[in-house]
Amino acid sequence: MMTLESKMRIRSPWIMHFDTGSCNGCDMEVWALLTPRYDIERFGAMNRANPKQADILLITGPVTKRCEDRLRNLYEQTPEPKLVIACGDCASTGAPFHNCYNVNGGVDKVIPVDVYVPGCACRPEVLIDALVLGLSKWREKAAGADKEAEG
Amino acid sequence: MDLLAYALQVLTVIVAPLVVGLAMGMDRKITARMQNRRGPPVLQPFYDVGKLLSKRPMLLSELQATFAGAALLFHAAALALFVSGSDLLVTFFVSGTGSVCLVMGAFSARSPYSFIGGQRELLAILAYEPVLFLVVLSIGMRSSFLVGDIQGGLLHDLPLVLLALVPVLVVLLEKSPFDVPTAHQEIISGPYVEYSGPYLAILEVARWFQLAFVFGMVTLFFWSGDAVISIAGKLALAFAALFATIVIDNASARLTRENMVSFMLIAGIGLVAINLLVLFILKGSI
Amino acid sequence: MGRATTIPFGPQHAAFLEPLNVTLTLEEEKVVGAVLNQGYNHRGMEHALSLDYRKSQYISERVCGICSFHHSTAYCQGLESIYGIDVPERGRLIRTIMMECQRLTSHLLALGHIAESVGYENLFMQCFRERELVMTLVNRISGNRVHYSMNVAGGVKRDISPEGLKDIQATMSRLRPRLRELHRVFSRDRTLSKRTKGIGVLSNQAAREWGNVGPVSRASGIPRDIRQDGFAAYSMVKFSPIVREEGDCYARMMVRMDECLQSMDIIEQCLPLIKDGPVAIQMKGHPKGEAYSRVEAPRGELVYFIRANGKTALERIKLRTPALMNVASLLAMLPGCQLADVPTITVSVDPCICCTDR
Amino acid sequence: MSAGELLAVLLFLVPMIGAVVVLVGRSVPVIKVTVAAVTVVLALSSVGLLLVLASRSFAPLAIEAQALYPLSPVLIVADLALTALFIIIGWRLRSMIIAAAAALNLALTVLLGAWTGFSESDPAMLIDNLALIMALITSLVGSVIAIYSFRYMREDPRQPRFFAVTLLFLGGMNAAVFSNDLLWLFLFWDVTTLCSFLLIAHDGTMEARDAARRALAITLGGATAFIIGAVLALEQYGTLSISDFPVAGLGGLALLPLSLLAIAAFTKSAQLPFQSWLLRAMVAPTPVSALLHSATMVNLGVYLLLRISPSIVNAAAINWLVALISGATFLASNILAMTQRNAKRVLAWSTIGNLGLVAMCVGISTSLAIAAGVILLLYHSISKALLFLSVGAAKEGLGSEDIEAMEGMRAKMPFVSAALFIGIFTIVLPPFGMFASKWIISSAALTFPLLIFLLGVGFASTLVYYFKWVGNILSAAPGSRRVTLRADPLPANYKWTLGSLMGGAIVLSALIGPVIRYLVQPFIDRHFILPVGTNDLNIFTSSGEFPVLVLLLLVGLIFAGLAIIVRPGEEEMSKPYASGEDFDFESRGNYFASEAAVMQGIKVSEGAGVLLVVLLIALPIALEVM
Amino acid sequence: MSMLTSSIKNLFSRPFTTRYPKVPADLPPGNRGRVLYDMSRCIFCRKCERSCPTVAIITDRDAKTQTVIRHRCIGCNTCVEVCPTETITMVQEYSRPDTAPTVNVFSLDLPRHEYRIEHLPRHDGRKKD
Ligand code: SF4
Ligand code: SF4
Ligand code: SF4
Ligand code: SF4
Ligand code: SF4
Ligand code: SF4
Ligand code: SF4
Repeated sequence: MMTLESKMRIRSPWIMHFDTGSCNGCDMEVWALLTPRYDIERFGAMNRANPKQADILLITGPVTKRCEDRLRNLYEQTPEPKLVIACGDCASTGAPFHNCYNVNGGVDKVIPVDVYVPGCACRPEVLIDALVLGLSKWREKAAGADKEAEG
Repeated sequence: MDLLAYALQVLTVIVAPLVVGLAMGMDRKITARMQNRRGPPVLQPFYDVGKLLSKRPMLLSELQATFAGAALLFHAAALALFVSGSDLLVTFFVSGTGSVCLVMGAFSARSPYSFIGGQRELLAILAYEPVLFLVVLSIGMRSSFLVGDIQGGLLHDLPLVLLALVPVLVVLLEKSPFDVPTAHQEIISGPYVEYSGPYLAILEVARWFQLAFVFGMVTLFFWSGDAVISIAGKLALAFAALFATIVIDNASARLTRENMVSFMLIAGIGLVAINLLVLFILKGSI
Repeated sequence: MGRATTIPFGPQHAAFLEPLNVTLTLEEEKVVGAVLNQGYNHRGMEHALSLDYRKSQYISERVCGICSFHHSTAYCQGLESIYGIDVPERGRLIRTIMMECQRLTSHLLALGHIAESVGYENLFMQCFRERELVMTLVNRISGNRVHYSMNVAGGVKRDISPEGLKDIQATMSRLRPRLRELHRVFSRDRTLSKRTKGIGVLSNQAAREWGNVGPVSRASGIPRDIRQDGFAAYSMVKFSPIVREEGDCYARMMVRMDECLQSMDIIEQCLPLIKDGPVAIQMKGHPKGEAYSRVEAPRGELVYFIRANGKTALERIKLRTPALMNVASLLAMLPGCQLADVPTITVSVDPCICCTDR
Repeated sequence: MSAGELLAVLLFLVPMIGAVVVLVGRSVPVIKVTVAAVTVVLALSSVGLLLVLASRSFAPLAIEAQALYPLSPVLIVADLALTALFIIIGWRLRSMIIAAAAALNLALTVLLGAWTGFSESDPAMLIDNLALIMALITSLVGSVIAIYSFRYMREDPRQPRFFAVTLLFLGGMNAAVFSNDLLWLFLFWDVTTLCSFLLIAHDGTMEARDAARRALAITLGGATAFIIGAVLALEQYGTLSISDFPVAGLGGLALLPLSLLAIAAFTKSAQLPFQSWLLRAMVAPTPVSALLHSATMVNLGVYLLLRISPSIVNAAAINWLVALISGATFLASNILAMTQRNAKRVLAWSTIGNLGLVAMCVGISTSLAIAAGVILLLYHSISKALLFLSVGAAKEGLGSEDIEAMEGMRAKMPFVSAALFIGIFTIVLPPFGMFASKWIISSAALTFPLLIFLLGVGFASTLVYYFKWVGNILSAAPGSRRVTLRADPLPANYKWTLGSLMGGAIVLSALIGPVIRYLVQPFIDRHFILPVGTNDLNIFTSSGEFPVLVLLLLVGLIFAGLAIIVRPGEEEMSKPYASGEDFDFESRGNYFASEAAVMQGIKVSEGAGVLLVVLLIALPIALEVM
Repeated sequence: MSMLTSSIKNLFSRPFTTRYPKVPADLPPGNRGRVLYDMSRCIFCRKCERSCPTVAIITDRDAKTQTVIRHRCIGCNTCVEVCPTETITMVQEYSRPDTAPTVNVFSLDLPRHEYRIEHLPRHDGRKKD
């Protein structure tokens, strides 16, 4: 049995998108998510563009050196509980830009990442999968917390 | 006081904002469908508020929380006054105090977008409060300030006054063309920027109370001796007003703050003035 | 105590897709000063591109996801001219078709973005709805929605099947009435005009001085379109640059809108020209020499300079990207406008930070 | 001499005597003792007067000229001497206008004296509830301001002059509101004019002297209108006693005295187009501003309007003009207040606007409106004094009166910030006293629908300019915690004076029911039937009801409750959102208009004012001719 | 105004939105989803590994495995093209997100087209070749 709280949480994931030096490909796909064809508002998601009101950070790009501090700032400004989704290959491992000298090579070099999304660019469908995966992670966590509370 | 009537009033104060929450859900759904997408479930606003309440609080200053709470309580008090049939003018001013609390909450966090949002919210108040004030006074003029005493004839006598409420609703519902204070692409969400989690939920609920009051004012325009017809008509009128704002939202870009103030004042005051003038000419008195 | 206050606009901001920081000095809500802060997106692409010329066409696509194909085309054209070969006609036509498809997606994105920047959510949604048609089309043809990976030096490595050609034709016919409808909204909508007409005016003179390129320069009355030089298959089709004189956000918006219709024309002109034949020729040996290659990307003239010295690693590769030129001219447009117009003006030059910063 | 009469005489004589003592004593201790003694006398006497009047169930207390025997012969002499003094001042200021106006005044006073045979009409003084309210305001608020000045003026080398003039001002004011005879009133009217002139010029700078000259020119012009009005009143009504003015059947030229007295009132109350002097007077030290705006001077104008309201109300030909002039003033000043960056100037425009509202009430001409006007006047004085004194205290701490300088003041000067809050809250938000009167005015304006449009926009602008100011005060650095009021390093003097005004504003708001019933109603009832009811908990009109106490409790509970409940932990504090950057943001106010546009706006509204004022004079003449 | 009519029209027409994930994604044939090895054909010539622009392939001649780092593969199709034995194919179906970067290990021990999924150690060291 899940608490009401966590049920609500799963039904209302507000997102914030931040580009840390991607090629734009994944960013466009993030935007495509918001638009009629994929419309993640179906899942109650809303683009708040504001870390303070976000539950899920959609991070694209391999995290350039200059974006590092900004990313950390935004992460710290997001209240718990939160999810970080690294969108695309470069956010996951920095791969397409592995030869570039100015990148950190992946979001997880800077902040903890919950879901890694493969693809260059990551299709909107994959992003939806990621969202579902992230939310189920929350659900498990909530269920675990409930069990603990019972036990 | 009659205990039953009292209980009914208390119930209304609790249910009205919930109805508004539901209306907000419908609003989002209808908006989505107008944009050819599926949109969120109708209960989404409740999920949102529930979610926000479960988040860890985060603040820039203690006063933010105080003012958020004050906004909620003032708006709730306004609704309670309204439902209990007391003076509409007083109710309007109490509700205005709630709006001012939002502004102060925005100011008390020193953050660029919050501050600009506060300034803009003040301008929005400058734009819609006079119109609301005039609407209230027109109602008082035609009938009475005491909500409990207001009866039929308003829709018939004051159609343009009712129309003047639509742009007010557009501002309050944060819809284009007048979502200037919260302008997402300019200042993220204006006065709400620094609010998060439970405090944002409080403000959201405060907004429901406020809207419940304003929609309540819309419903005043319909009245019938038959309770069933009366309630159905009132709901239909409120929904029509909501639908009008949704259509406007989907067919316009956001205007600037100057546009907002001048349009609201000219159109709002103009509509009320014309209405009163025509009434004066037709009936010989106001 | 001065009257002005300073606020940051970006790098993370609702109006921007990418990290760009404009530090605005405001007097109330009037912008009195703007400082552009760039480099958030600098990855060091020129270095990465020069490491292995055989892999660089894929890397060059990743300079930017919006006009990835233009980048790889520019890169491949450069190599081709070092090798001194001509791409077969079918290959050139396919490149042209893909470039125009990409121009469609790019311009629809830009238009939607402009609509979004003035809070016209519905119009934004409609733009993206039509854009999805093109996105699924290119997905069917190339196998990916964003990075087509079709270009190789010498031509294209992925042919378009006859069904594919029909598919393109069908999509264009489906798209045309919808884009005409969008065109009507963009040109006539009153609130939208109110927010774009006379806003962010860039005079012809200023556009020349700032070296603007692409739709931004054409909206300021500079009739320059690199496609007229006839690279790829552009010499085989008829079109003339779309030019407007006003130089404001409205003009920039409408130039893009008109170019969408024009792109469809070009694609439809290309389709019947496609004859059976090879799509690419094989290159022999490592490149040696230097080349200067230009294409008209959706945002304007994109320049690749390549110097190769017969090794796998290129000696030098240099990009001059269109957004770099256009973003800079924001400094001419922003001062004097209202805070509310900052997103509109910024978006109207269609800033692409990924290639500006590389 | 009855107790009431004695107290009344004390109320204006003691300050005047105090003034002389201060001038003679000159040393700071003497000044302090004298001023303190005078304030004690003022406070006790005014409250005593209240009790005396209450004991006679608020029947007006008339003081015959005989009773004032040793004084009354001085009257004409003093009148003449004062006008002569103005001629000299005009001469020395090289201002022909002042000299000419003063000379005209002198001539007319002589004429008037000759006409009446240098004898006063009876009663010379009449203390009804209106006068009582005014005396309470002057004595109590004025005393607080005087005490506040001990500290504020502590480094001023011209303290004796300052305190002497202040005391004289208070005395003159009290005497003016008691006067029933127009000649008496004229004398004390001129006394206040003189005092304001001296106080505005106090700093001695060029700017101050310019401002003082402007103030003198305008208010003396008003005095000329006054004295012409008096002459005409004698000619038309056959009396100089205000209480004997006819209240019905006025038409044609018989309206002219009222027009002229109204214009005199407009100059004193700085209504359009005469507002400029009050704004320039901002160069004076803050206590002077407070004095001018709340305890004395400007109140006198609207007091006169209220005093002659029984006649104006029935003069249908001109009352709508009065309403329009003051309504326009209300709207214009509130809009202009939005464009100001100097806190004192904001307050000045706000004063002009609020007095406009009071005058408008007279113009609306219903008893409801007039009651609202009286209430507004009373509550405005307290709140405005509080605001001015707070700005003064803030200036000492911050070195500037600019709204922008107050950025984040709540963390630095919590006490002053709280005082400003309460001042502003009590002015604009329900359920405080000013608000209650605005509520009544809104109902009253229903009979004059044109005004509701002015009111709507005016009220909303009030919110804008006050709360953007509050916004600056609130905008403290991120993570700043609540500070206790005690933490404010404010001198005790300020704490006490500000504190007493804060307390007064709140307590009086809670007591609005009794205030209306015992203070306002008797005045209204003498001339009208008051349709405002009170039952301590609520006030109500024929069409509405205002649950004062319920709301007051509500507001108190909301803020007190939240202050206690909301105690977020340290870990909840975060950095402000600045698009991901670390950014130190400084807030700046919005003023919506350039200097040029403001000047333009002032010019336009002054133009409208001139037009209406000309109409106010022309109309009675036109009516007579037709 | 046309936005008004189109809004109303949209309101009463079917939404454009897909039903994904309730219905499977609409992937066109030839979609470059991810690579699949038929290890029975591989001759371990390492051409694929060397030509991969993002170094997503690790060929282990000794263990006779091919490892594809899923979160590095950009689907460029190069490996498919260079393989002399047509070991590699590009499948329509794309790789799914995971809570950690993962690799697909193709080995001779496994049946045709089968692979093991293993977690990549966090902060994969392969930043530069
Ligand atoms: S993963 Fe690929 S498409 Fe996505 S941002 Fe990175 S390079 Fe661009
Ligand atoms: S020119 Fe630009 S991309 Fe190239 S190495 Fe220098 S900074 Fe990097
Ligand atoms: S201008 Fe640059 S970033 Fe923008 S789409 Fe073209 S290549 Fe990409
Ligand atoms: S040679 Fe060119 S690219 Fe290299 S450092 Fe110098 S300016 Fe930059
Ligand atoms: S930055 Fe590039 S375009 Fe600009 S002056 Fe230098 S070389 Fe020329
Ligand atoms: S290129 Fe083909 S044969 Fe060679 S190692 Fe790779 S998969 Fe095996
Ligand atoms: S498809 Fe391209 S990126 Fe993926 S493994 Fe093959 S060569 Fe590497």
